[in-house]
Amino acid sequence: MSTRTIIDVSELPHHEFDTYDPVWWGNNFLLAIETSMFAILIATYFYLRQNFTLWPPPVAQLTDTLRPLPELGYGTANTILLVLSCIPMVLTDRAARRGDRHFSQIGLVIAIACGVAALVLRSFEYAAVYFRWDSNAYGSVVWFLLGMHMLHLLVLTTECVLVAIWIFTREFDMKHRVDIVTVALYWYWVVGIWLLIYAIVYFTPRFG
Amino acid sequence: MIKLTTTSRRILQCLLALCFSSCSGIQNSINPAGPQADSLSRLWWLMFIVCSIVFVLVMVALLLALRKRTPHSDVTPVLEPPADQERRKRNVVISAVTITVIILFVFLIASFSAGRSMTAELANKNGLSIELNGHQWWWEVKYQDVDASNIFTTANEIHIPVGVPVTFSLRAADVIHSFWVPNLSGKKDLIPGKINTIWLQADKPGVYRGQCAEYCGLQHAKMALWVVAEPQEQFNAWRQNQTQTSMPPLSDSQKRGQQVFLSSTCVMCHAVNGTPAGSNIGPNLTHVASRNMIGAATMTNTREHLAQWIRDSQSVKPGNRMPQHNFNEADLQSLLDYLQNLK
Amino acid sequence: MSDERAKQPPEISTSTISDEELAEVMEREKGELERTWARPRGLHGWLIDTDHKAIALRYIVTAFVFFVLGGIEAALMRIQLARPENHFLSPDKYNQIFTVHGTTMMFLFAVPIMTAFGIYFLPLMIGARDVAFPRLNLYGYYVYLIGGILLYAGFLLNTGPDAGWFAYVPLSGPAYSPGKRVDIWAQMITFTEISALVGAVIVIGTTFKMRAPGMTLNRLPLFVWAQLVTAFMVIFAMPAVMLASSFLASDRLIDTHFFNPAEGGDAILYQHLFWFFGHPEVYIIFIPALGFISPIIITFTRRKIFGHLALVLSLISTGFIGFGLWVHHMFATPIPQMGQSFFTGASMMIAIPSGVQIFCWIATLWGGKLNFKTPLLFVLGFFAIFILGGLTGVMLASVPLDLQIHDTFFVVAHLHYVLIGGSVFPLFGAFYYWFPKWTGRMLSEWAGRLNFWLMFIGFNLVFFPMHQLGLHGMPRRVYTYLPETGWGMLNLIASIGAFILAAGVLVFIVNAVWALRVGAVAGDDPWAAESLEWAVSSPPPHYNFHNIPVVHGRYPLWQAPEDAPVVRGLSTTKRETLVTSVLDAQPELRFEIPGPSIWPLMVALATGVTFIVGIFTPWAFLVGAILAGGALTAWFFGDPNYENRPGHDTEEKSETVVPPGELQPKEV
Amino acid sequence: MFSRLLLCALLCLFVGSCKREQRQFSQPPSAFKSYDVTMSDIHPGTPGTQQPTQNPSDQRAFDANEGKRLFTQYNCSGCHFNGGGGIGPPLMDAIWIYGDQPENIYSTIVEGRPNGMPSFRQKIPDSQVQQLVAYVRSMSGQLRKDVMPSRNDTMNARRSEQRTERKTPQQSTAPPY
Repeated sequence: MSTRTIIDVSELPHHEFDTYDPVWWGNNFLLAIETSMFAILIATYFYLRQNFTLWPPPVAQLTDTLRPLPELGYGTANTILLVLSCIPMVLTDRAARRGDRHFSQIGLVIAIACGVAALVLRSFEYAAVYFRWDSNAYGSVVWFLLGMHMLHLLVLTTECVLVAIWIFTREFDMKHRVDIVTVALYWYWVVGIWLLIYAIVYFTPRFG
Repeated sequence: MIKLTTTSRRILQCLLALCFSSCSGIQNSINPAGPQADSLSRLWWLMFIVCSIVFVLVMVALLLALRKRTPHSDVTPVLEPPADQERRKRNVVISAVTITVIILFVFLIASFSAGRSMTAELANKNGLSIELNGHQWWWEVKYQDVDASNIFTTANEIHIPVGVPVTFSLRAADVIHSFWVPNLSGKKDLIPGKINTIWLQADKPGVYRGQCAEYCGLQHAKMALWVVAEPQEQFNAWRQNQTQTSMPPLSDSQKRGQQVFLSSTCVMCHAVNGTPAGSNIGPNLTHVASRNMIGAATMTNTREHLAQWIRDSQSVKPGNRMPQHNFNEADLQSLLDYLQNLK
Repeated sequence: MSDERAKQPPEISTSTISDEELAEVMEREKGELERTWARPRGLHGWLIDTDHKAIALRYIVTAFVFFVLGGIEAALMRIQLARPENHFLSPDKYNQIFTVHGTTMMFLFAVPIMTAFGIYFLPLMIGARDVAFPRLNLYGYYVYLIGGILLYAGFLLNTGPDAGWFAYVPLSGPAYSPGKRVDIWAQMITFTEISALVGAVIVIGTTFKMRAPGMTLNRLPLFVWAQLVTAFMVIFAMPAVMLASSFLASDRLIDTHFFNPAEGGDAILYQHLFWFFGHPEVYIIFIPALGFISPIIITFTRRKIFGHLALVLSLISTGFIGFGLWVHHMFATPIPQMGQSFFTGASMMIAIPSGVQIFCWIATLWGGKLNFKTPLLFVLGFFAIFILGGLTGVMLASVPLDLQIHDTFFVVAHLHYVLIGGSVFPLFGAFYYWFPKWTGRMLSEWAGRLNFWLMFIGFNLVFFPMHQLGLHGMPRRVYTYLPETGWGMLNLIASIGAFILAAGVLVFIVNAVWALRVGAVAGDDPWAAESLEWAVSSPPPHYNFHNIPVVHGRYPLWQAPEDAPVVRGLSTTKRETLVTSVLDAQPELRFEIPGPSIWPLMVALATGVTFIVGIFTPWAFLVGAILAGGALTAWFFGDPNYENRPGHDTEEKSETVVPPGELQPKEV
Repeated sequence: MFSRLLLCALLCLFVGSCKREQRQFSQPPSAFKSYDVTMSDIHPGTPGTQQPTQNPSDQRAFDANEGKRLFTQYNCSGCHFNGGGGIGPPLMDAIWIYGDQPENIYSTIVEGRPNGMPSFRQKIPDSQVQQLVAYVRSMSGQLRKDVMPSRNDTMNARRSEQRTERKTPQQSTAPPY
């Protein structure tokens, strides 16, 4: 009688961090989509810039300055906040990996706080841009850049809240530890993209 | 085998149709009447012939591949086909790809040289320069000249002298249009907020039809124009006439016609130089009677058509910007008298 | 992948088992497995079903319905153009019809149906039990459906978009397209984009992580390669059009100035954004079709494909070059000479990979044991038509020649030769090839031949004359033409051909309906084909594979040894599938796949409300965000398998209810 | 349930779009009256034919948009500017001297008004006057939101009609200046 080998996989884990988990891949490709979206949006920013002799366009009634440059205050504050917020996130990431429930709870709460603060600061940033979205093409594209990033901040914070609720109320299982690691990755991405946008929106008009 | 006949049918049909088409047509890209169109049609024929040969060869190869039939009983999959056979195939494929690359290179060179010939030598000659402005759905033609008295505006009919390069600067008043006179050259877009340029030159006298080639809304289909290429002296005479102000009305009927024109809707959109009518929303009618067509080359410029156009242009060209007018018969007739006098 | 190497490969024990025992155990497990994977009862169950096969078939049917609708619109246009100065359609209606025709065929038919084939066959071809993210998959389908319904609801209510399928500004902009017509177009784009992107992520995730042991990248079927390349193209191309349509919508609805030259905007910007997507789009439609051709040729020549590696490489390079030639749609705009030359070069270069594939396929056909079944017939039709379309494509790549034939009927002919020849013919071949797998019944062979010849002859009658029409100076998108242009005869021929083509499609529909009722029973593998989907029953069981197979070569069924090892130990009470490593497909996880859920539908509805009501008031975005947020929360907190716990009633009732304890394969 | 929602969506769409998207290019010749062209711009108090209160163009996005085009084309903007007023009274505010109803505006355009508003009888055909009436009312947000025009492709003078909130009309007998 013919026999065949059995590869018994019943011992395999259900979840594992990073490249093991399809969720990790899914998340990364969603980020890839958003990255190419921002790349094209930034390309648009520079494309439209070609149509202006001065960028941002000068405003007649402004007396003190020729060009209404976006004010640095809130944007810079937001940048600093976001960069700092990576620290609790890294710690949460580590904690989730080694299975430290308590620590990752604290980390997530801090992260959520940072997220909310960043959202508040962002809502002031629009005012820091002299133009409205319907004033001219410059206003439109800058508002769009800030808006798209704000959307990601919002989604990110909501995601953190959901994960937090879970690990506070339900079990701290492998599945959701993987989720935390994934959220952390998303967080780093949002911050990274923001550094780029910050440099472009606030500084390219100043230098060059 | 049926495939072979269909293929050959297509080739045959294609050749016939093209040979036929290449010897007629006032709006035909392979019936060139100028240097650009000429180099283009030569490029076209080169590509067409080479591509046809390639197509036939590939089809033959395909058919030869199909000729060998095997009994359906023999279905054992071949995972290790004879090595020498595979090697022969590989060489064939590689050489086929090489040939493809070579052909593409030839095309690339040919296309560059054609492109060069279209712009280069005309760019530095100085000839006539015309500003073409696209409106929904008609063409405003401004003849530029160093001598201000020679600057004049007309619509939908461009006269050019034979053998003289003409520079068009293309603008759009509303949406994107595209200026295309196949017998003379390729097309260029008229884009709001941008200025595009194209050179034309007609070598044979004749009438060539052009048409908007970028979808521009309701009446994209009926936004055409005529290019009339004529000998220099004829052109000069025409230009001489166009620079004049409009013919004064002679008969009473014409006088009344002018009154009707000036005191009804017409005056709101149309200009007739030498009269109070100076609006440039619609075509300039100073010399409307001298044109061959009306309604952006939609109808021949006869009295009946003119009447129909004035009364109810919407039935001819639904959606165009000319409203309907219900003048009573007398007014209409005198208006027609007046307009037909605007030579 | 680096830290994957770093980690210890997980523990995998191996043992042996006799075929009889194996069969016995499987018999015992069957009922349990059936119940775990079965679709919940009733309409509710149908709405929440996440089985990739069910979803894919819905995609295919929906897309085919849109194909027929688009075809009807095409027929109406051909009637209008049959003779000069025809008054069958008003210009207003005609413009709506050709816009909706283009939009339907591109966004509602071609892209979704190609994705659908991937969703159906990827798991079956790579030996997985479902796709990576089944609920996301369901969501993608519903969003697509909403988009399609939106477009046609608008069309029927005289609100059909009328600015052409690429809606150039300023014509489509706020000043020249009053009303809501173009807004509906823009939002429809958003919907189809979302579903396409979701589909791409699913395809990549599934292909990377869910391949059966032994199916290394090197052994990946060409069908899967094609889907993979397409998915990557979608990821990088679609965001461009998503931005283009959102810019357009915001210009129209909230007065932004992206495309308003007077305020620093730019009409050309839109064209760049659109074609940066629009050209890859052509390949997004065409490359999956190439993936259909290879398996069909392999099966009906009974031999391994010639130049597997060359084919894979040319697929990939097509994917790359496809992004380098969008400007050849804009040669008539003021573009610097340098740029034009570059894009000419790129546009011609793309002919090389296509050539390589054609040659490899012909080399495979050469001396193969040919079996002229309908699928192969359609593939041969593909050769004839697509090659012609490809050659005219080379002509269009040349800047000067393009200036003559751009935006004329020559282009219409070219794009239909490439898309119908390149996609629809292989697609119909694929219908005939895989219909038995979907339904368990064969389509009629002679009806298939009739179908093919009607379509082939009809197609050439419609579109071949259009080449001449273009050269004779007939621009595209004209609702009528004057008699003196002399375009009447060729247009009449085209219109006649249109109805022959339509007859061909009709034959297919009749054939399909007939086969569903009384078609010959197919069995598991009617074509004696090589890829894994033919190893399972037709139609496949909900769980696809009882034991995940182990792959031994590029042609799994042709190369399977007698005593091929089998993978055991996946739970029969939970929806589990095997997750393997990206490169060499080593088993890594027992991944628990989420089961049916109502929330994807709810989130899709929330998305729908957001964007459709958003046409009328910006508040919709706030409301929609809240709705979607709520639904997503429920999605997140819902038990991934709440429908599949043992005892939960499903349509399957199995007699052999054995306590789960005995079912653990360890005890075997 | 899904299908029911769908039905509702369809109904909403239908209610909105039944009139909105209509593009009527030509009335049957019977619809517009034949008239003798009078040869002077002075029309001794012959009252213009009153239009029905319901102006069909008020329902049609296309007509409102055409009105917007004609507003600049016929140089209404010459006096009223972009509705802000200047030589002529502003049109984007809530104050109406001669009434805010379509027929008032119609006769304002056709008959003209004291202090500089010329009469456009015979100069502008009825259909176009109706379109102008629709547009003039849209400037102060009197039309349905989904009918009013969106921003134009020129310099950004003010927010588009569809984004101006509806003003409640107040009669004013005060002469403009």
